[in-house]
Amino acid sequence: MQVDVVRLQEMFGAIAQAMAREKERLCELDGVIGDADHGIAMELGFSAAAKAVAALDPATSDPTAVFNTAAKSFLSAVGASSGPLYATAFMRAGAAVKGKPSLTDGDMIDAFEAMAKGIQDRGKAEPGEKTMVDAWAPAAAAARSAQLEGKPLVACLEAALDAATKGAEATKDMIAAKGRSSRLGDRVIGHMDPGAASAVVLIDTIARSFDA
Amino acid sequence: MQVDVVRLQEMFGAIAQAMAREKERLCELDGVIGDADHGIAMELGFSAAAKAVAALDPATSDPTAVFNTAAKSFLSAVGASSGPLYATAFMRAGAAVKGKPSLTDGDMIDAFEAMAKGIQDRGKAEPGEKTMVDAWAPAAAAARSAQLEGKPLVACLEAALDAATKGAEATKDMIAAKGRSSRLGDRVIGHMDPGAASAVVLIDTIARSFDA
Amino acid sequence: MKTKKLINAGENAVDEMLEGILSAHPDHLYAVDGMPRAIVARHGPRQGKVGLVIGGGSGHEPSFLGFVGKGLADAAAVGNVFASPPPDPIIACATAVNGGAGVLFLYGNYAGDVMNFDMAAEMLAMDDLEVRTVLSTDDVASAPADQREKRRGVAGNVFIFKAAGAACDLMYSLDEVERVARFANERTYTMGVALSPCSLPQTLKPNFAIGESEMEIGMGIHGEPGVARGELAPADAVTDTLLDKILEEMKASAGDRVAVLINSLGSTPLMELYIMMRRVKQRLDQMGLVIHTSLVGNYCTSLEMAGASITLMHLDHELQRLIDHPCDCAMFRVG
Amino acid sequence: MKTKKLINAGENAVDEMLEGILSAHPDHLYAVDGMPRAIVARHGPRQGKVGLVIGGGSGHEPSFLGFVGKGLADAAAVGNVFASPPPDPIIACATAVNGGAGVLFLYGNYAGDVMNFDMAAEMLAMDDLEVRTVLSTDDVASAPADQREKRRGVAGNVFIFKAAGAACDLMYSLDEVERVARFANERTYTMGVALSPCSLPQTLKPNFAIGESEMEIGMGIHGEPGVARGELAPADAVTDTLLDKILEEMKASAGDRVAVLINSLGSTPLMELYIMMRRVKQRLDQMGLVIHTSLVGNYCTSLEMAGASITLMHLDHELQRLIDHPCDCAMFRVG
Ligand SMILES: Nc1ncnc2c1ncn2[C@@H]1O[C@H](COP(=O)(O)OP(=O)(O)O)[C@@H](O)[C@H]1O
Ligand SMILES: Nc1ncnc2c1ncn2[C@@H]1O[C@H](COP(=O)(O)OP(=O)(O)O)[C@@H](O)[C@H]1O
Ligand SMILES: [Mg+2]
Ligand SMILES: [Mg+2]
Ligand SMILES: [Mg+2]
Ligand SMILES: [Mg+2]
Repeated sequence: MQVDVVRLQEMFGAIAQAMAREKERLCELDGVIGDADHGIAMELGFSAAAKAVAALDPATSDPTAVFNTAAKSFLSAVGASSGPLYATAFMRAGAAVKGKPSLTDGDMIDAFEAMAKGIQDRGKAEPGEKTMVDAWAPAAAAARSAQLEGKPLVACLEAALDAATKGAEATKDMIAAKGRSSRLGDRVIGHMDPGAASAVVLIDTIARSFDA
Repeated sequence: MQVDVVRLQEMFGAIAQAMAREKERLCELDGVIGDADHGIAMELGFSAAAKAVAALDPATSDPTAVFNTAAKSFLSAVGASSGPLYATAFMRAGAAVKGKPSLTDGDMIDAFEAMAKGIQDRGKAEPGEKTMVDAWAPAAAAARSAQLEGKPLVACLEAALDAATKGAEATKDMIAAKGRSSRLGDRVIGHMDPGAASAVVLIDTIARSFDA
Repeated sequence: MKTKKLINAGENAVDEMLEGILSAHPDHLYAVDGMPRAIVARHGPRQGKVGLVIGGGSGHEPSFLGFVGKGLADAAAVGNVFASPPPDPIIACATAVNGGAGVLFLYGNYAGDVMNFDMAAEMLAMDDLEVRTVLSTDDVASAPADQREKRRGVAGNVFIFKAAGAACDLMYSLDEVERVARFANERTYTMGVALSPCSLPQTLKPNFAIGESEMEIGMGIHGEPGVARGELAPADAVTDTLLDKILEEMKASAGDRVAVLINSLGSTPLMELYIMMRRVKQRLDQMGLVIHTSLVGNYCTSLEMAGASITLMHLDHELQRLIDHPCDCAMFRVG
Repeated sequence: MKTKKLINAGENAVDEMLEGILSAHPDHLYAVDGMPRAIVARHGPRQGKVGLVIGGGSGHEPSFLGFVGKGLADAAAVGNVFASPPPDPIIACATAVNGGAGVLFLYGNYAGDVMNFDMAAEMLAMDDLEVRTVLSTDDVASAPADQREKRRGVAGNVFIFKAAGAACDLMYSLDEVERVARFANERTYTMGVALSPCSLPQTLKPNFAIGESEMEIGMGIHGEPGVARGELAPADAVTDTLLDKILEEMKASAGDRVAVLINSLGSTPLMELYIMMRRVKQRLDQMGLVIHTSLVGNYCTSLEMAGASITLMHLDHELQRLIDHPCDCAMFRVG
């Protein structure tokens, strides 16, 4: 599969729609252990990103431009924790595919892995600290190993989704060490991290967006 | 019947108890058309009055001293609308029976009438303006005419109670012209004036307190 | 279900609050000896100056005692929650601030306050202390324009007190202070909206009931019902409703200056007040009116009631000068 | 059931609020051209002076932009409700207040704020603007004493900002301003209690659930759960619980001076705050501590949340001087 600018534009559009659908649930999750706004941030960020990305001319833009535009518009619209985390993710994705007019399956996995790495660099969270890293880190690893096994993009992303879902589920049993919920001790046990939950939504939407 | 200082002390004690019992209902009535505190004011005022009056030595005090003490302590504890109205009522009652060591039925009716007059002088309300005057004015008139018919004190007070009850009931149909509810126009229709309602409680308790 | 409050016994709330106020502001305020409900400015009252005594029920903080200080009121008599103070503390205030030039009683027009302040004035007259009384009647929702004298005094008090206090500080005579106070009141217009009730500390029960999506236009600061109840509207629409009525009465012309107060009734946060302020500015700009000064925040509250009021004072040169005159109170400062 | 608010569209609430703030306080504040979320003091920033930039999410008004003005912060970057501002307005603030002596970023310790301010600092470093960062961590309920660096910054910000802003105004060097800010933070202790939630303008739903007669001790200013939930207690008992923890850490001796802040989280009225103030005074008197200054009111709120926090700053000669130093902000003044 070759992923071009138009497909990436569609992908950001699909993510924005998914976040709008999931906004309430993400706010509720954040209400339990944080400040109840994670759904607002994700919806706001991705609707800004989708809009900015859609305004790019596919004839004169490359995938890096799409990712950089998404990074900047997401960050400016949101701030919060999600802003720098996803902005860094997209900037890294853009850097990973620099100079390419369209992306192969391998390029896409490079970009995906760069996103996970960017989130971890920016937030300095390790797996097990009850953050979105607990979805992103296993997802990136699963996508990479599926790709090394020679699987096509969609299968790789499905493996990533599966790993992210398990990772997000596992945050229920964790005590938080980063972010707003890190001061709650064992009062957070039993509750899923909202950032991990939104990562699942995001990866799910990416996977579906190439499933056609 | 001769009403002496001890009986007046008992009367104020009984009124304080009655207001404590009726506090909630009076607050609720005031909540509908005023500021929801009339029960608080009446309870506070009469408990202060009963306490101050009880501290008087019956051997060295006369009924006027009882009424004056009640006036001052009620006023200091309460302020509000009820404070000046009832303080003036008691001062006038005290003045009406000045110099008498104990009170005949006629003296008591004089005192009762002076109270109603005092309330009207202080508040400058006319009957029909949806205030406590709508209970007090007919009550005083009924007590006086029963007394002129030669009825004993308790019968006079029962006639007063009957008139006060009807007067209070009639406030439901009135538009208010004095007090907090006077700006509500016809939105107060259907609701009894709290000051009229507490006047009924007071007159009822006075009547009962001599019914033995 | 009882309203949650950080209080001890409800019946002690007012006195404990006053203790706390004196603890926090010992340089600004003291209570008259043996009369804890008579709160006097440490600086301000002086020989030859008209004494300004304000007051009313508690529960409206920072009204009224927050406006006691040099350049504003000289003393405040403090009542129970939503209840006029009795004559005793009023008399104590007047006596404490008497500088030989007379005393002005300036307070909101409520039957209870009028009766208690009048009783106090009658008793002071027996001691040859000259007392004048001016009632504030700025709440345009509380009676028709042709019955202005029946209207309630609400948040506009802040500007009316301010003008009168400045006049006192500038050593105006009692006649002149009275004239200024009446004029300031005439030029001040307030209207409010309430969204949810408050609870008295003694009952911990909401003082009125209102539907889940309703607002009450023109509600008084003690929860007295207003002029109309309707579905909650957007902030701009609510602001327009309040402003329309105020502007209709104010009859200002382009170029005129106004002082603006956007007041929270208690729990409505600054975010909402400033959203209203934005709309007020748009509307006044359209009319060519100049905002000379603006106050936004908690000035005349009803405990934790939700809602807000808008006040405009229509300035002339004199009022402008008096509003700008410095004052230094525990809870309010200018200059 | 939706929480009633006087707003227009929820997603416009912050920008409309800012418009209202600039309408009300044009003499104090302006927004950087094309960057409405970067709010700068009209007076204050100047050549040779360290620039002080504060900021954080909205919904805490008068924090943070109410503390922008001569003698205090030079600028505030404004985020969405309960969300850190992105780097853009932070960069715009820093650029606007740069007087050639460096810039201090001073804000509460939250992951989101740290990431956004750090990104801004990295970008500014590329332009050779020297930026230092100090995080406030005054909330004693949010981590054990040996992990002070993990604690949140809450209402104590007011004193910490005040000290740092005064140091800037006194033309301290960047090194010295940083030292003062760190020291002010070390000496400032806050703990709060929440009684009821608030609702974000975009959702109009309570941000947490709490029982009808419960309180949450140590809750954060975004509704982050605290250290313990229990039955609501009388004000004196609640005050004691908060103070005990603060005093245990503060280690003050008789004769020491403190600055006191009793802060409302939003809808808790002055009456309740002053009742708490009374108890604070009793307790500090017992220990022989001297209240040098006290602030009581809405300083760091969470929209209309009910509850309050107590802050003590343990003064020394330098902090005392800095706290007393004059400042003139739109929503806060000293001197
Ligand atoms: N340091 C971090 N590293 C990775 N993820 C983090 C970090 N801090 C917070 N997060 C994530 O951010 C989510 C919260 O995001 P959001 O609610 O949008 O921001 P805020 O905390 O500013 O309100 C958390 O659930 C967590 O997954
Ligand atoms: N001018 C007046 N004359 C007679 N009664 C009055 C007058 N004003 C008010 N009242 C009475 O006072 C009652 C309210 O008393 P209360 O609630 O104790 O005082 P407040 O109005 O100060 O809250 C009203 O119901 C009415 O009966
Ligand atoms: Mg959040
Ligand atoms: Mg009443
Ligand atoms: Mg009352
Ligand atoms: Mg947030």
